[in-house]
Formats: sequence, structure tokens, C-alpha cells
Amino acid sequence: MMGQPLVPTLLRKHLAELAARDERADGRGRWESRDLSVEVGVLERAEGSAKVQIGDTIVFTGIKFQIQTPYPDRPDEGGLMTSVELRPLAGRHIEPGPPSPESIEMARVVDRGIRESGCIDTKDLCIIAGEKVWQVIIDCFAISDDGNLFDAFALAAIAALHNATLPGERFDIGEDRPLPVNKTPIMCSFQKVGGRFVYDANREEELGGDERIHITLGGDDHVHSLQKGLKGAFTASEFAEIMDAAKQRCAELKKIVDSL
Amino acid sequence: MMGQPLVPTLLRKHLAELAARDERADGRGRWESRDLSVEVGVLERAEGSAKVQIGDTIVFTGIKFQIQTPYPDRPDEGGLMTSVELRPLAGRHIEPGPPSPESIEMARVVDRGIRESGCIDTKDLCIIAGEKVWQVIIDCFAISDDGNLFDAFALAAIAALHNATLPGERFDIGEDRPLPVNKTPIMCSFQKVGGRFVYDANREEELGGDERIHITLGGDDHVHSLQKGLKGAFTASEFAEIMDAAKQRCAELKKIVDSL
Amino acid sequence: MMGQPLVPTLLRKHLAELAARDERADGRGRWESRDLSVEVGVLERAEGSAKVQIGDTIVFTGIKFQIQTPYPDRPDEGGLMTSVELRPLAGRHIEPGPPSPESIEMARVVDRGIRESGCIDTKDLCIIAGEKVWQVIIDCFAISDDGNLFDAFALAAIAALHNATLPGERFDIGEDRPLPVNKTPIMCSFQKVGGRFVYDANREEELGGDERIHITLGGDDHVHSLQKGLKGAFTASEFAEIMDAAKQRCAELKKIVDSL
Amino acid sequence: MGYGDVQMIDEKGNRVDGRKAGDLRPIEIEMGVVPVADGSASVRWGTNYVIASIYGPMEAHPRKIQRQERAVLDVRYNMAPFSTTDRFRPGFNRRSREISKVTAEALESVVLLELYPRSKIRVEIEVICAEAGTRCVGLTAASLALADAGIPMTDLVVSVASGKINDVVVCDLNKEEDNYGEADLPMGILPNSGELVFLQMDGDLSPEQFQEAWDYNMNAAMEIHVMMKEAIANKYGGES
Amino acid sequence: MGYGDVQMIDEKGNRVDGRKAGDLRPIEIEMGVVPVADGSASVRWGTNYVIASIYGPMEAHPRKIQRQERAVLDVRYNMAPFSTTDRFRPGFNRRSREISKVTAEALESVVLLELYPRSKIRVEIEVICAEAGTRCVGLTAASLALADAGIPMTDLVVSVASGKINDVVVCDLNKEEDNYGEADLPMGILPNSGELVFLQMDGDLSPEQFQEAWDYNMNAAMEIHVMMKEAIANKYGGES
Amino acid sequence: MGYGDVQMIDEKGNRVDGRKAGDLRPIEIEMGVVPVADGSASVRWGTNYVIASIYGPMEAHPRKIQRQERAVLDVRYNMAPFSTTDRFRPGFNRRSREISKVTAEALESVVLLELYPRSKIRVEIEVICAEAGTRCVGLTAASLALADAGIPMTDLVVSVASGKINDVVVCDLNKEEDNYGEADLPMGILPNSGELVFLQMDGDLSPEQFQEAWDYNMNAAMEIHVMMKEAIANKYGGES
Repeated sequence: MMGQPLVPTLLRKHLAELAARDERADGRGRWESRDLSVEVGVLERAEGSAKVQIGDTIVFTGIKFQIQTPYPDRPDEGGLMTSVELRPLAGRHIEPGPPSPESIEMARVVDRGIRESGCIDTKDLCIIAGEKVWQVIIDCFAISDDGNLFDAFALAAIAALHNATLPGERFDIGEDRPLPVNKTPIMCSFQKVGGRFVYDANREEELGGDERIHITLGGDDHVHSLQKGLKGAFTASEFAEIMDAAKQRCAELKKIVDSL
Repeated sequence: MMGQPLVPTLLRKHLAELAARDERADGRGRWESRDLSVEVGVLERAEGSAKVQIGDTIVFTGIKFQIQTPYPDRPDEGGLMTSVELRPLAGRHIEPGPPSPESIEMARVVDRGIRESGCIDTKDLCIIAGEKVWQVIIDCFAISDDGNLFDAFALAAIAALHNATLPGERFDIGEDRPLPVNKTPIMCSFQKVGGRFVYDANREEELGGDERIHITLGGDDHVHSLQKGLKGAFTASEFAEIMDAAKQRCAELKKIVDSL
Repeated sequence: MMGQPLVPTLLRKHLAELAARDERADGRGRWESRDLSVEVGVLERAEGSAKVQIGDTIVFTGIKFQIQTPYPDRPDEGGLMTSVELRPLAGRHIEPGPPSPESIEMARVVDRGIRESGCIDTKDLCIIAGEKVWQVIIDCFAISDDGNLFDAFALAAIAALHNATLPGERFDIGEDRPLPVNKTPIMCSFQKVGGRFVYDANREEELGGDERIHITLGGDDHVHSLQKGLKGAFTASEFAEIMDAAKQRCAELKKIVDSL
Repeated sequence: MGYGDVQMIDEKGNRVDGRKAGDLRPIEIEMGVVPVADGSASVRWGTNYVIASIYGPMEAHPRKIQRQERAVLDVRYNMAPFSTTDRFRPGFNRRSREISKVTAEALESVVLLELYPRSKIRVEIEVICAEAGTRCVGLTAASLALADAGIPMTDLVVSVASGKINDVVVCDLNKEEDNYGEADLPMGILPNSGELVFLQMDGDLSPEQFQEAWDYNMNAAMEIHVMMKEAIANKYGGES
Repeated sequence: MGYGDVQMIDEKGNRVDGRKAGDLRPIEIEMGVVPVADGSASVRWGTNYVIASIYGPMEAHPRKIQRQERAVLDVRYNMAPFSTTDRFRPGFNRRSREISKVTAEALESVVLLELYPRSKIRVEIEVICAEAGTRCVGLTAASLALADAGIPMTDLVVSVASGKINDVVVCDLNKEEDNYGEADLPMGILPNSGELVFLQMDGDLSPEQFQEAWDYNMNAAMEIHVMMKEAIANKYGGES
Repeated sequence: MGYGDVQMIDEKGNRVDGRKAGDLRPIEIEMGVVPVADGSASVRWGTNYVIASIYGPMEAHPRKIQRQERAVLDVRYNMAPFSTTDRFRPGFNRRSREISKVTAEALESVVLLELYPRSKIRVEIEVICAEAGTRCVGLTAASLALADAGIPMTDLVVSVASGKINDVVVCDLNKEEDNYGEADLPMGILPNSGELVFLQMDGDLSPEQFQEAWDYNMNAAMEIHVMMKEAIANKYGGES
């Protein structure tokens, strides 16, 4: 479980003063991202993988496959599972132990964005109907947490899926083939800092900020997943503003992923 | 786990003074129950259910069925399982977490009363010998704990069993039919308060009391289950006295259940 | 988990003074064992058993068998599992709870000594290739911990294995027959106390000592398992010295076990 | 998602249970249902049945959860074992953990936590019968129970979800509709300010559909708010 | 219950192991079997073999278990993995938890806890070999171990069970009888006062049978008490 | 053990990957790979890839782990779920616990713990890709990360294993060799004094083979030590 940091009153005050001048501590604009890079095929033992770095935030996502028996009511559909490991490697504030509410929320929000976009057709995962189907496991693993792990994990997850190979040979069921991935859902996260929402909050802004909104968009700006986290209330017009920012940023990131 | 209340010395003294005058804090006689009501068929998703209210103590019991493979040495016998959930909803003193010793004891004592009375003939739960049998699950759930959960759960459990339907249709194995229940075992619990045993202790009496005795009787005053709980020593004549009270009260409660 | 004893500065000083005079607190020589006894066949419900007493350290080891399905890649090989239970019965310093790192280490070190010696040929445990094999379970259980549980468990384990019977009749697969055990691996443990290694440290020496080395030898002084535990650094010549002591003591203990 | 071949709305816009697109299921509120609690309420909503109880403010322990300048909310959402058609196994559950977290965060946005430094308020939500939308019913019940306990709040929280079936946006999916639902948008609304303290969504909604679902929720929240105020007034003889 | 067709008592009233209805299995007590403990005892009873050890009185921690005015007993009953025919898997076990609880409550009724405010006394009971009646053997062993540790008690606790087979009430069921048993009545008796501190029962007993089983237990307790006093006297050279 | 019929070394003494008996796999060290940590390093060794990070010294809590006169090391060795061919399930793992324990004890032997009374230093070791010998790679990476964090040590720890295949002793088994390995001798060596702080072994080694494996490790440690010093110097512009 993540430790409970003392409420950083001074930090909040500082961030509010910056916000009043329409500034951020690291000089970025409200909707501006930190430096971002995506690499795929970086994990030797995974069937698909990606490394995402956003500023000093670094994550790996690995795709592994297992064979399972399908559910009786969906005999020709495979499975999808998303796991988030926030190991204490990635930050002073992360404590060892069973999954924290934070990591459970991250896993579920990343999972919903992928799942609800329909980018994986679970029927493509059928091996023998009623007997054997593939389960896709998306393992998100943090190396360095300087804020906005949600977006880093979501981006690494969709990039790793695009990079993944169904390991038929290892399981003696035919040749290896690329995992079919039909779409590129993208998550954008916004946090209220100093009274206004900003995109891609770093850890300092997370500590001194209020509520967070996660938006996952697919093609044609269709919404696939939303999540509001943390304490705070927001208005309809605030939401409309970040939805516009999300539409623009998701399109940019989609291009990056699709070009890998 | 339930919290450890400080020993309520003043409360004990007060209760002892009342006992010396043969009185109880709420004006009841030694063997007198609080207002009691039993309703059945109260839970939409359960296959049998009951709500019991004794004073400000409120519980639900729901019956659910599952299909299981019988034990190899008893191929034509179904199973019975009793679970008690003391969720923190039901009282300030109940803490979240894994089952407390208190809830385990309750579940086991309620279970023994039902099981040992033979009111469920496990052979009536056979579907296909050696292959499929019904498992009856008795889920006891506290809503408000003002003392004597043992009796409330036991009463709700036997009432819910009498109300239960084997859900053949839901499992595609024939028509729904009433669960055969042959007997009506009844539990009566007594607590030593101010040096003498009383029936149906409320929470105040539990806090300021000593040992507790739970008696489950079937037809013809046959004993099916006994349990002494908490710190305290009692004499053979004290036991004889509460056994007499139990015989009378069990007969009254049996009538109530059988008339539902 | 074992409690963290305060660093016993005075004890360490005392032990260092003794070591400077080449003495030990109980008068033993550096390589001298406490009184040791081994009894076999002491546990009524186990298929093989031994009791080992070394000074005031007392342990039981019981052998139980289960039937399991072999691993697909080793269809004709049975299994071996070693478990160590450090229950709070055996010492003030042992706390209840899930397996401590200490007990996990003990189990794994005892297991490696047995396993790597090849004293059990896992093919001797085959019942029907690909279908049924025996699993040997070695349960090490401490009664009284006055130091050097490692050696006590390892000795009891190999003695109990030599004493064990495959319970064919209980599982309806033929007659009972002795478990084939081809070798007699022996563990000797050394602890640095007052700056030099001694054999068979008692609990006082453990508390005031430094690093520990466990050596398991088989026939012809072949090494089967080593483990260095606890904080401390040692030199090659220190190691050579205790390896010599181990060779001599292992031979003595092997005779004792082989003569049971 | 997307079992488009099952017709859940007829040509006249009637839903399987006879409701129109914007209609709510029947809702029934009862205050003070847990006699030993400091505050409580139950909400029956369709065949959902949820009980919430409040304990506190009380001393926060263990110490490490204490906050110098405000109270902490300790919120638990849980499904009773008999609340679902297949028995719901007690124990750790990732879905319940997530719902507990977002419910807590929604309530923290309205409770005047600064009034109770170093203390803890326990909010217990138990789903006794589950149909569809239990997280909304639970959040609504919890806000009623907090009112029953006399805990000061800036506003009640009204929670409701709209969704999509057969590519049509409708309000407050029932269980049958939920099985074939193509999207779900639960919100937690402050009826006096119109602000949101809770928002989730999954499925697929075009920008226009999203706006439609949003508006259904806003209207429904006002309707439910009236019932909530009535239930409180019935108990306390005044307006909340 | 009720496998009436297996004959466990012959026409002369002889049981499968040759005992009469009221006879106990052989019992052997040893004091001080755990050298590092503050007190200990083992009891062999039939093929039951149980060891109990005592640590304390010591400081009670964690703090929250401490009681201002008395000691707390921390009692654990546990089955060793090799104590049963099928290996007994270590770990959480509802039966062991219940037995630990009622054993603790029985012992709390005799130990002079007020003598040791704020402290803890650990009582560890390990079943090394199990036959039938391990909870009685364990409680008896624990009371001997407390005596060995010099912990003041108002009385020893003697625990024994009677039961019913073939509709006949008999004392101290062995394993074979227990498999076909129709009732079991374990009691914890204070031999000097005749009071009870432990009582359980399951199965089916008519009022008359119940009285018969009760009386067997009372008589057996007196017999066992003599052996217990002897074992203590052998070690300490006096009467307990 | 002992699959002697698979030939892993040819008649010229060449191993499957072309190495000679005493050769190491390629090793690559990177310092400071976890920007938010107080110190960190990664080691790629064959296809092993291990990252270690350091946090602290910081206040030791919970209190009961605190030591008056020195710091405690809190060491965790863990395998990432995607680090192995079959997915490695997160959660409790006996092997990882043992490796964490012996790794901690090795590092405690070199870190000047007395400099930081009452404090805690966290050492986090994550195996990102596993080949063979991950415990050695992890211990080596941890010692580099401690150096990167500026924690004073008496020496670096260099860890390496030698083993036996086809009855031939060789240095630094790769995965394929490890599958057929007949013995494994991992050691943790202080390159300046030649002392050992970590030692394990399993399999079967005659006294002579044991000496041979020991010597391979000692030589390899000196070779790796050079690379470690270079990596540190590259970052800090000096000698470690």
C-alpha cells in the first residue's frame, strides 16, 4: 500500500500561485506533455513488450499468453487479463505487500480502456472452440514513478499488444503469428492542480493536486472508458474542456503507436 | 476481529446489583426474550431466506445451492456448509478483516445444531450418485448486533431452510422443488450476568457478563449441540436450571418456525 | 517470524573472551558436539519418523506419502517436499504466523542436502508412469530450540527416510514396502562465535555469533549442499578448516544413522 | 458487448419492463434501518437492496491512518454472499476494492472533514440484493446514511447511471438490459451545484451519445434528490 | 451418524479394545518435556500424543491486546502435519481456531490472571499423534504445563469426553468407536469443586443418555486427577 | 541432474555458446537507471536483465524493526511476471524469500551499518529477464546500486557461479547448460580481500571439482570487478 503522505500545505499553496499565473512548476503549458518515448520488443522473455518513458516516469509492459478452457457460455472466446505491479523498486512512496487500492484501480482502468475499445476480438483467441483458447495477460510494471503511471501503463499496454506474437510453437499448436489488434485506444489523464486541470501531472503535482480524470478514446473520438479518482468535485464545463484536450492528445499518441 | 472492550467494571457492578434484586436492566425476567419476529422469503436472490429481529438485533440468513461432486466414500450424500459474516455494518465493535474467532465459533455452533439434528438428510441432496450432489450453503449475515447473534442466526437458519427451494431449473436438472427439512432444531443461549444465568442477553449484558452456554434441542428434548463460551465456571445445578429453561423456550420457538 | 533480539553486546564480549582462551561457555571443544541421540519409529501416524535430541534441542521428523500425478516431462518420477514447522511451542523467541524467512531457509537447505545427494531415486517412486507417482513429504517439527536446528532437522530427516515404509496398502496399490534410500547425506553446521568457527552452536552462541555455514556431505566427501547464512565475511582458509571438521563429523554421524 | 440481435426496445420506444428511455426503476428509501449504528439508510431500487451504516466520528486508529487536520473516511462496499444468483464468495475482491475507493473519494468531496481532525468516520455499504447499478445505489445510500448520522456535508450525493442498448441511450439499465448493454455511464452528482464527485464509464459511446447519457443522468438525479429529501423530512420533520 | 449395523459392543458389554463402558484408555503423563520452556507436559492417551508448553508471564505485545488489570492467555491448539493418517496440511484451520478459543476460555477460568496485570502467558498445544479426543488431551496437558510453570490456578482442569455408539453411552471413545459414534460430550472439569469450565456436545442424546454421559465424565475426571497429581508429585515431590 | 547423454561440451572444450570453460557471458552495467531512486544500477548478463534501486537511509518503521546501534537492510529480490518463459505469477514465493535473505546477509557484511543508527536502507532487486544465475546478477547489481547511492561499504560484492556439466567444471552456466547442470556453486566475493559474504551450492562435486569451481569463481570475480569499477568511474569520473 502506498504510504499516506502528509498533506503538503506549502506545496499546494505554491502550486496554486503558479496556477494563478497560468504556469506549471516545470514550465510546461496546461496541456503539454513531458518528453515521451516508446520502444517495443524490449523484453526477451515476453511475447510482446514495450517500454514507455514520460519524463522521469519509466514503465515496462510485457504480454504473456497462456492456454485456458473457455467459459461454457462463450466457448469460442479467449480471455484478457491486466495486472499492475507497483513494486517498491519504483519509488520511495511504494510499500511492499499485497496489491494496493491504487494498483488495483490502475489495472482495472487500463484494462477497461483496452477491453471496451474492442481492439482485441476475443474470438480471434479461439484455438479449439469449447476446449482451448488463448488468454492474453498484460503485465504492467513500474520502474520509476514520477507521476502519471496511468497514461504510461496504458500507452505501453497498447504498444506491447501491437508488438505481440501468439506463441503457437511454444505450445505445440501451429506456427507463431502476430496477435490481431484492430484498434488503438489511448488514455489521457488530467489532474486538478491549483484549482484547474492539467495534463500529464508529475509526481509533485499529484501530491499537491486534487481529483484526477482518466479518459480513454478510440477512433472518431468515441469514449471507451472514464474514471474519476481522488477527492474533489468538478463541473460540466471543466469536463468539456479536458475532453477537448483529450481528443487532441489521443490523436497525437495514436499516431505514435500506429507508426511503431 | 472484534475489538477488545475495556473491562466495564462499573457496568458489571450495576448488573450485579440488578441481579441481586432479581432484575434486568431492561425490565425483563430471567428467562424472558426481547420482542422477536421472523419473516421468510425476504431475499430476492436467495433460494430460501429469513429475517430475524430480536430487540435491536437484526440478521438475515440466505440459503444458496451449488452442485458438487460427492466424496468417494459417500457417493449419494450432498453437503452442508454454514458461514457467518460479521461485517462492520452491524456494529461499532466489529472490525473488518478475515473471519474472527467469534464468527468462526458462531458458524460452527449454528452448523452443528442443524447438522446433528439430522433435519437435512444428506441423501435427499443426491442428484446422480457418485457424480452430482447438492451442496446447501447457509449464509448468516448480521445487520445490527445488539446481542445474542447466536440465537438470531440459528433461528433464521432453520426458518430459511424450511423456506428453501432446490433450484433444479437454474441448473438444468429438473424442476424446482422444496428442500426436504425433517426437523426443527432450536438453539437457546444463556449468559451469566451478575452471577446468574439469563436468557437472550442483550449487548450490554454480553459486555458485562461472564460465560455463555448454547443449547440446541430437537424433538423430545433430545440434545444435539452444546457449547460453553467465554471465561467462567458453572455448576451442575446451574446447568440443570438453564436446560429446563431451554426445553420450554425451544418448544415455543419451534411452534413459531413450524407455523411460518 | 522470529523476534529481533537486541544485539547482546555483553554476550558477544563474553564469547569473544572465551574464544580468545580457545574455550566455549559449556566447556566443549571447538569441533565437539553436545550429547546427541537419534530414535526412529517414534510417531504412530507417520510412515517413517525420527526424534533427534542434541543437548536441549529436540525435534521430530515425520515422513508422509501422498499420491500425485507426475509432471508431463518426467512421467516416471515421484516428488519430494520438505517442510519445516517452527511452532511457538519450541521457544520463547518463536512467534506464530506464516512461515518465517528462517524456517523457509531451513526447509530449503535440508531439502537440498537430501535431494542433491540422490539418496532418493525419484524413479523408485513411480507407480504407473504418467499417471500415479508417490510424493515423499518430510515434515520437520521443532519441540525445543536450544540452537542448531539445522543439523537436528537434517539428521532426523535422513534417519526418518531410512525408517520409512511406502504405504501401498493404505492407498490400495499393493503391499507396503520399505522406501528405497541409497545414501546417507549428513549436514554439519558451523557458526562464527567470538571470531572463530565452532561446530554445533547452542542458542546462546547463535545469539552472540556471526555467520553460519552449513555443509552437506555424501560418500567420499562429495559436497551436495552449502549455505552461508547471517551477516559476516569469511576467508578461504577459514572455510578449508571447517570443511575438514565437517568431513570427520559427517563420517561419525553417518555411522550412527546407518546403524539404526 | 454488442449483442445487437436481441431486441430490448420495441418500435414505440418501450423497454422490456415497460419503461421509456428516460425512466427510472422504482426507488424506495428507508432511514435508520440499523438501530445500533450512528446513522443508516436502506435503498431499494428495482430489485437492488442496499443498506449503509455510519459509525463515528471516532478516534482514528491505527495511528498511521490519522490525519492531523481532518477526518478520514473508511468506506467499504461489499456484496453479501446471497446477493447474486450464483453465490458471491466472501473475501478479497478487486471490483469491490475499486468501488470502495471511488465511493470514498466521492464522499470525501462533500463531507466537511476538517470539522473532525484526527478522527475516522466509518461508512459501511452492504449489497443485500444485487440487480444492476449497485455502485450507484450504494453511493446514494451512503450519502443518506451520513445525513442520518448528522455528519455535515456540502450537499447530498445522488448517483445514477445511464447506458446504451441496441445503440439507443437509455437511463438506469435493469439487469436484463445490463446483460446486453453496450455502455454504462455511472455518475455521482451534487444536486444543488450540478457538480460531479463520481464518474466512471465503460463501453462505447459516440460524442453525441455520451452527451445524451450525461443529460439523462442529470435529470434523473434531480428526480431522485426529491425522494431523498422526502425520506429525510419524513424522519426529521424538515428539509435536509 | 447412526451406522447402527456395525456392532461395536458385544453382548457382554465389551468394547472393541476390550474396555467396559466406563473405562478410560491408558494415560501416561510426563512433566517438563520441553527443556527451553517455562513449563511443559506431555500426555499420551491411547495413541494420542500431545505436548503443551508455557512461556511467560511476559510483557503483552502488541499493546492493543494488553489488559490493565490482568494477564491475557494466548492459547494455540495445533495439529502437527504427521499427526493424522492423511497428512494434516499446515495453515489456517477453522476447527483449530475454535478449539483454541474454547480452550483459552476454559483456562482463563482457573488461572489467577489478576496476579499479572498487562502481561501475557503463552500456552502452546501441539498434537503430535491424534487418535480421538485430542481437544480433551490438549486441555488436560495445558493445565499440567501451567502447573509445571508455577502459574497459580484455582484448580487443575481435567478434560474427558463420553459418547454414544450403537445407542449405548460409553466413556472415552477411541478412534474406531469415534468413526461410528452417534454423540460426543467433551467436558472440562475442576476436580476439587466439580464445576465445569469447558463443555461441548454434538450428535444426539436423549435426556437420560445425556445424564449418563455426564456422570461417566465426572467419574473419569476424578480418576485422571489422581494420575495428574501423581505426575506433579513425582517431579516436585509433593501434592499439587 | 545427470543427463549425461546430452553433450554440452565438444572435444575441443568448446561450450554450446562457443565459450571456453572459464569464460563469462557478456556483461553490461548501467548506473542510475531509476531516476527517482537514491541510487540504482542495471546489469545485463547474458540475457539476464536485473535492475536494483536503493532508497534511504530513512527512518526505520515499523518501530519493531529498528536497531538502536545500526541501520537495517530491507532487501527484496523479486521476479517480474514477464521475466520467464512461462509467466511468473506474482505473490509469495519461497525461493525469492530465501534469496532475499541470503542477499541481505551478504550486503550487511559490507555496508557500514553503524553509521546510520535506527535507520533503514531499502534494497530493491527486480529480475526483468531471467536466464540462469539471477541471484548472482541481483547481488552484483545491488552492490552497484548501493555505490550509486553513496552508501559507504568496506568493499563491492561481486557474485558469480560456477557449475558442472558432463562431469566438467565450467564457469557461469547459461540457461541451456543450467538445464543439464550437475552442480551449481554461487559465491559472493569481496574483490579487495578475497573474503566471501555469500555462498551456496547444490548438486554433486568431488573435493577436487569443488576446488576447481571455487577457483573459477575467484578469477571471474576479479574480471567482473574491473567492469564494475569502470561503470562507476564512467558515472563519477573516479575510481570506486
